Amino acid sequence: MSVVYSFFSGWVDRSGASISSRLPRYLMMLSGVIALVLLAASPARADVPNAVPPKGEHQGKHVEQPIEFPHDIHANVNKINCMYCHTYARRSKVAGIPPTSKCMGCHMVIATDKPRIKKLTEYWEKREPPRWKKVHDVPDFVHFTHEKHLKRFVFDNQGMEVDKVSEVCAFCHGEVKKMTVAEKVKPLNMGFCARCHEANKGPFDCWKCHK
Amino acid sequence: MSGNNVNRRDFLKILGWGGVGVAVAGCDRPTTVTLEEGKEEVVAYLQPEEYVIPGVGVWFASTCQQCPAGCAVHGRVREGRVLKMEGNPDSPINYGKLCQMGQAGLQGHYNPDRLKKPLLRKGGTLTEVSWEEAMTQLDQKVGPASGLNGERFAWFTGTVSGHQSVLLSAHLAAVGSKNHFVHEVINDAVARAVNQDMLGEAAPRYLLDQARVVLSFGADFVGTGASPVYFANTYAKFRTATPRGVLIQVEPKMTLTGGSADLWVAIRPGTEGVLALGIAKHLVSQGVDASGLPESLRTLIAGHDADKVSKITGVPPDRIARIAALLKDRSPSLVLAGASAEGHAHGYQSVAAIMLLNVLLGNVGKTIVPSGASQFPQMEAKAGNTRDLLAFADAADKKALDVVFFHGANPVYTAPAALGLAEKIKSIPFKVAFSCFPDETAMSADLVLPILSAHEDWGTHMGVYQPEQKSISIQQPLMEPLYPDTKGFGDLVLTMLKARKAAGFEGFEDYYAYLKSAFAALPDSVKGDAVSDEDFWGKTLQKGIVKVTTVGGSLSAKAVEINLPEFKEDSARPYHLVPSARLGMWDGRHANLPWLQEAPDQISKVVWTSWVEVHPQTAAKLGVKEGDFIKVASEHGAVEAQVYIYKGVHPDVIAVPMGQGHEEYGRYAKGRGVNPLKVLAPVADAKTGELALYATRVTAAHVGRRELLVKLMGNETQLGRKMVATVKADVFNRTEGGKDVA
Amino acid sequence: MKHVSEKDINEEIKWAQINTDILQSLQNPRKAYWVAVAVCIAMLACAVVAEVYQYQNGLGVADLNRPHMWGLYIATFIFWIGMSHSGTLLSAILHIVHADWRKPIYRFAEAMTTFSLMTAGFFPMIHLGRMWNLYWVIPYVTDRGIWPNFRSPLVWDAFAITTYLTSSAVFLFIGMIPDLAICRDNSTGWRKKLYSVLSLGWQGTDRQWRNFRKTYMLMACFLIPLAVSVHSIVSSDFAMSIMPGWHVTSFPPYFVAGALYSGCASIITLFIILRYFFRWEEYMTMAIHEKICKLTFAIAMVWTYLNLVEFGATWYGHDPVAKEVLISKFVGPFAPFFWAMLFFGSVLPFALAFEKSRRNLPWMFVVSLLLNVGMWLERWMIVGPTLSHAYGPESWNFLWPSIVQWAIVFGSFGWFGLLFLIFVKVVPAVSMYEVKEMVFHRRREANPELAAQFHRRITDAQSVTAKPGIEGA
Amino acid sequence: MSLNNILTNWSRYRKGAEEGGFHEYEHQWGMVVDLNKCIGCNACSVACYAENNLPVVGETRYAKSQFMSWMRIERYWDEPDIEPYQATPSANVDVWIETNPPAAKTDVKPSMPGSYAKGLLEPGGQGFEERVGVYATKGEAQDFGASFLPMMCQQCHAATCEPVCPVAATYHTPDGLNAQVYNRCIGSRYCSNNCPYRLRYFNFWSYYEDAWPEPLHMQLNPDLAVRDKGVMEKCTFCVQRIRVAKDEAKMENRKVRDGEFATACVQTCPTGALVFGDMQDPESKVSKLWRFHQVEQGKTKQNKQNKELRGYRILEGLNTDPSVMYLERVREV
Repeated sequence: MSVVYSFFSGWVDRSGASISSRLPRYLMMLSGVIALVLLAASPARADVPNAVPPKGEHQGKHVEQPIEFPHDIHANVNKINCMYCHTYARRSKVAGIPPTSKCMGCHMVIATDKPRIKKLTEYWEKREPPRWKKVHDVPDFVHFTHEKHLKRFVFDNQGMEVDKVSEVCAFCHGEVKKMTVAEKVKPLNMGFCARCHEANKGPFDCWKCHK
Repeated sequence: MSGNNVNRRDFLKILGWGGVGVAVAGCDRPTTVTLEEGKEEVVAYLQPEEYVIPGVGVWFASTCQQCPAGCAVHGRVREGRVLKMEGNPDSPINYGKLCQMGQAGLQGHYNPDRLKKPLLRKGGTLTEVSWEEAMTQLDQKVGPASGLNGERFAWFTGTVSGHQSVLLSAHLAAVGSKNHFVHEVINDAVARAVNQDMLGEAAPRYLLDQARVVLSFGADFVGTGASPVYFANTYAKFRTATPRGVLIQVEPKMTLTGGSADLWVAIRPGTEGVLALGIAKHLVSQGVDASGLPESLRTLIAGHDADKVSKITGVPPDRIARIAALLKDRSPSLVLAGASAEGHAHGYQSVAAIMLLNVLLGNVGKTIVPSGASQFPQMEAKAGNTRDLLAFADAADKKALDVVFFHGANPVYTAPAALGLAEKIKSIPFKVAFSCFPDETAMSADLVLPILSAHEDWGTHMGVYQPEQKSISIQQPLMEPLYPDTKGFGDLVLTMLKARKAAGFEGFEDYYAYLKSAFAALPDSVKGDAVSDEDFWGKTLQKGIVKVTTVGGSLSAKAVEINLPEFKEDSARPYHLVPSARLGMWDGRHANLPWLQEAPDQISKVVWTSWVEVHPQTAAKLGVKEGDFIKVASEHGAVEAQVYIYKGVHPDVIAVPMGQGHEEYGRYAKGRGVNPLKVLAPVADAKTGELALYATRVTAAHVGRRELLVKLMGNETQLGRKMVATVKADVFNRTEGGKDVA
Repeated sequence: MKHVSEKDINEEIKWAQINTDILQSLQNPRKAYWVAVAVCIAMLACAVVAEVYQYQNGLGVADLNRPHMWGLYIATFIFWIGMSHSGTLLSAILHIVHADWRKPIYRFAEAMTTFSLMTAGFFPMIHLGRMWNLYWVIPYVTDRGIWPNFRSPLVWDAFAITTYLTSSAVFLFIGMIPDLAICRDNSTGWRKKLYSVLSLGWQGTDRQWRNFRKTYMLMACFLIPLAVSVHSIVSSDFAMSIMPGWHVTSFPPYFVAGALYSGCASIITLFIILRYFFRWEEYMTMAIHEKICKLTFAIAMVWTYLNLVEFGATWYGHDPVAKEVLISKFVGPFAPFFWAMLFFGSVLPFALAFEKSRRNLPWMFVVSLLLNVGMWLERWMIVGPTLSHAYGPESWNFLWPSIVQWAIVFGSFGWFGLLFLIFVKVVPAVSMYEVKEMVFHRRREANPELAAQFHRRITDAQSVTAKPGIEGA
Repeated sequence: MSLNNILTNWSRYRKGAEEGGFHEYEHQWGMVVDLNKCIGCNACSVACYAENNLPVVGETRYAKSQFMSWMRIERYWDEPDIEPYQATPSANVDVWIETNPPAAKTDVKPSMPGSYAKGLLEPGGQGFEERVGVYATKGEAQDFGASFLPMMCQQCHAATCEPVCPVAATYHTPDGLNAQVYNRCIGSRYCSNNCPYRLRYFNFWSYYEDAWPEPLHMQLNPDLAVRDKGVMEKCTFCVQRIRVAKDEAKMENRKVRDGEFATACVQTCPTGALVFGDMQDPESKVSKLWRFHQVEQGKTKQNKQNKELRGYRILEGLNTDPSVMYLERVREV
């Protein structure tokens, strides 16, 4: 099997690729030089086995959320697994926002004096969940399922330990553990998906993703 | 699924609009959905159940309220919205299937024209008021303090069953009234009467799948019968049995069932009884034993020789012979009577003559078996009829009513104009409508109370037609109420009962609590393996139905006297009007559902409007082509609609479908098509007092206008394309008989 | 009769005379011209309004429906593509067969080719449901890695038409260079600038002439197969489908014949117009008119023959559905248009067969227009009936095209007219140098020793002066 | 990539056609429609509206035949193509005298010009006479009831719609379905022209703008998109349900079980006339039925051992190779 490095797809297995799939990449080698500059700026390859992280950047903007949720404290400092809160990711196509009860599960006792937690407690006592703003979104004619992607990159992935799941999330969501509220730092457009599917031998049937 | 109501309700809350907005594929223009960060809201649950997963639909059991059949359904709920209806596989009535009306129940629930606030008539016009005002009004007029005379109070409803029915009777008792008018246009009341007299049971079970030949006199059992989905399934069994069952349909206008008949016979309306006797004569002459019958009947039968019958009915002699032969050879057989046989002044006699064939052929006990009663008679369906409509009109005429409560019926629409019901109702001092929609009756009421839709409310139901395994099916909310200012019907009745201090209803804070306790009170025989009441309740909500045991039930065939009148032509009004009912529009209650408006009529394939079915011969006589507007006039009024020409009607018949011609009832129904019921002559069946729907004579005339008749089929024939290929039944029996292929 | 011996062109004519006669067509326009321009713009405006309306509301406003997914847009598209074949026929085909009577009339014919292609090009876009995505039919590199479907005749169309448009435009331009030089030398002001740029510094040197002729011949040879293939490909939009009445083997030649037919008919139209307005009786002589009419008649007969072939093949063929479609053409909802097409296409051409009517120019003008109407109807009769009476009886239907469709079709003629009007005022509509060649040849035939003189002058290297090639230019 | 996909699937189809097997497909969704059971009640059609976000177009647009019912039930008035039991009048004698006895329709005959003769160009443009049809008034069609025909996309394996799409918006999936990718479609409408069944529907308008007034739009199924104007659409065999079922199966590392799910029309059909399943699974109901009726895919003409079996595919002679098998209507005559 011939593994080649491409500016646009990272390390890829050429043996499978056909003319039509190779042609654009060849032609885009021309603009590869410019791409090099971008790549230099892009974060280092995440250490997920049997996976080529997708390339592509997006200048996200900061979103005002009802509560400025600090992902960094939870995921980075306290090393809480992403799937602990976003528990639906492995069971559904949507990762889901954790129910308020889950937050309160800890914050009944932890850091109850902090202003953000006070705000949260208010919501809880009002019995109404906070109305979060959506940050990551794909068009509604696109069918993306977290479930399957986690299966491929985490649960069915040889030598991948579940604690490192944040690395996989980072493929599309960026280094959330370094942010407070999430920001969109990947383009999440078709090219982004297609290149990753190509590099990781994902399905290429249009109807897999389009509905 | 647990019975914890609070959390379940919580789940039924509508989540953030993520994914709800109209997402347009390949949207090149801004739509309601944006990809930009922070533009859409997404809301998590507060404290969800384990089974609740966003993006994954959950199915809840409930009951379809689109027609009296009471099919059990599953509703798919996602992000707090009910998205799709499917049949409940556990139900012995519809075993996981559903008809188009059941599918379209959703559009009743989400209908843009639903009533959102109570309406009170102030100075002649209905104006929105608060619930407080509405309830005080109700209390003043009907409350304990109102000094209302119970005799002068009445409920006017459609078919009711289950605990709803229990509550209603309780309320009537509390008020001290006996006036409960139960009205359905599409009913089998006459047949019930005949069965009661001939077989000793009003609604026996018909074993369609046991019969090898079915002779149906206008019984549209797969269309507008007592339980369309149930009979559709038994029909499939009947067709795939060995030898394959034969269906003969005798009617003046081809119904949906007639469309699938092996032999469809057009008959002159009102002569069904004569044909039945003619067939009987033929059978007897073929050696069928008629000794069981009383002398009078035997002479009556003997008097109907083929030629005479043929002359009266318009059915050629050899066809009568053919029918008789099939009935005799393919035993067991089943003979059914339907609307077109019932709907005449002598309907009872015709149906009796038809049922006589069953007696003669010994079908009673074979294909017609006792149904018996369920162990909860008080919960069984009170089948509607048209006798009550006439009775109500009469009472209103006599000024015998002060207060009327309407629910689930729309008499102002369904009553013939000749009854003058609209005006008579106006004369009633206080009229209250419990309704979801601004239908004609609601709009003519003094107080309109907006109730929850069938998908938001609690309830229990029993279908009018109960198969061998009788069952109560539960109706539970599939969604939190769309509009805060709507209340459950059960809750309202319960409130009134509590106001009346009715015994046994004090403790319950709402209908839900009442139902729950009622289920707890059920005997253990129906509770099955449930360990506790809570557990039973949970299981019930999960399964959606409770199977109950049958008690009693026996049939004893005894003949009744039959005296059919002479068939009379009416030279002034040469044509018979057939107000045909159709699966979909039903009696017009579904005219506000766009899906059903756009679903073509099964036979004529016309959409969105009314049409007049005319035989080509008649059309030639009248000089009309398809699309011509034709005026159909009885002595009580006239309707104008477009002509649809086909041979599925008797040349003497002008058929106009029910369902359209609403004056109110929302944007999809209002001012669309015509309502044939309006022009009916107020003739009643002599014996049962049922309104004779098919007894109206009309004239027809071309009015000169012509428009395109909006319908599906471009060319109505296959042009030899072998789109629908056909084989003979004996080939079918030979190749597939007795084989269960899949 | 005298006109039997009449000449294609009067070889006595002075070359300077030729220049003045032709170049006067570039003089400032008269009122009639501006009126014509206004009319064309008005027509175009209708189309633009209709199109904007359709763009905003969707194709529903065109009263297209389920069986009739295609309508007048496609029909008119084919019509204009067909129109474009005339120029190629005259300039290329007749060029390589050395039919020099074409010389005075091929220039505007070629312009017609280019302009009708420019008109035709609009219709696929107008016809698309989401025209803003038209570029998806072009294979271009994208990181999404999706490509057009190369099996689809519509993609072939895209290639064929763009190729044909470019090459015919180039051909037109190359053929104009010497004349542009003449214009350059005879004009002032902005025209001078314009022509200097366009004429690419043409000096008429021997070398230039030699290269010029080579290029011209090459382009001609390249263009002929292209022209034939283009309409064959357009015909494959139908012939490649499975629909009765479309799935016909004889479609490619049928389409090409129809194309040449409509092309020639419109040449007659424009011939008469130009001859009348620019007083070019000297150049667009009756003799040439005769020839082009005869040619048209011949093509008309070929087209008629191919029609009969199609009917016969269908009638005696074993496809009952195709037969039904044929019957529906004869007696169905489209019957009036179908018979009109047959009359205009097969009967009316006999007016060209008789000298008397041939020589009646006003009458010919009308006839040629009617021939084109017939050809347009032919295209509609290809698209329409098949759709309304195909396999599924359920979908049988007849829907009259809405005003929007008619407006856009109508406007396309305005657009074409506008382009042509501009053309005749910017470029000499008659090729001066070729007319001179023609005259030269005729003179030689008439008067050998005079010819000999000329021959000497041209081939004698010494005497090549600053203004060689064409005297008096 | 889509081009890849088209090419590979095309070659697969070819191979399949020659070797009589589609072994390279993941699945082979197919359907059986038993016209012996079908009563033409329209439940399937409405279920389709509910499941697939089909817009209600309203009367005027319906009149122009711009409606969008992916699942439609066609109804024909023909005497069946078999010898009737007796040539007898039904309505009354004089009707009979003026019309001929029903003739057996054995081979395909071209329709008579008469059907077009009258009224075809009247205001409104619709051929009124033709709609009634000369055929309908010939013979005693109604004696045999109507002929109902549920028509959903036949998911052909030699689909005529696929090769003609300029942008490959419709192509053959590894499931053996004709995919229609809405947001790739540019609306050239060639596919619909080339579909002999006329089962592709075009968004002539932005139906969604007025098809779902508040709060009707809350019923919209989030599992598939709502189509904008200028996009072609058609029955997908409820691909969103297929997708869910396959995802579940994949998560449990198994194949999709037969009867685990069904399309909306099949699930609701009151008589069970419709059967849906994977034809690659030899134990599935569908493949059993196809086997029993000796109908094979990849064939233009079926050569059955038992000619009497009911299975047939509509317009099979066109070699579209549909995945939907119809079982002939049965009549006692």
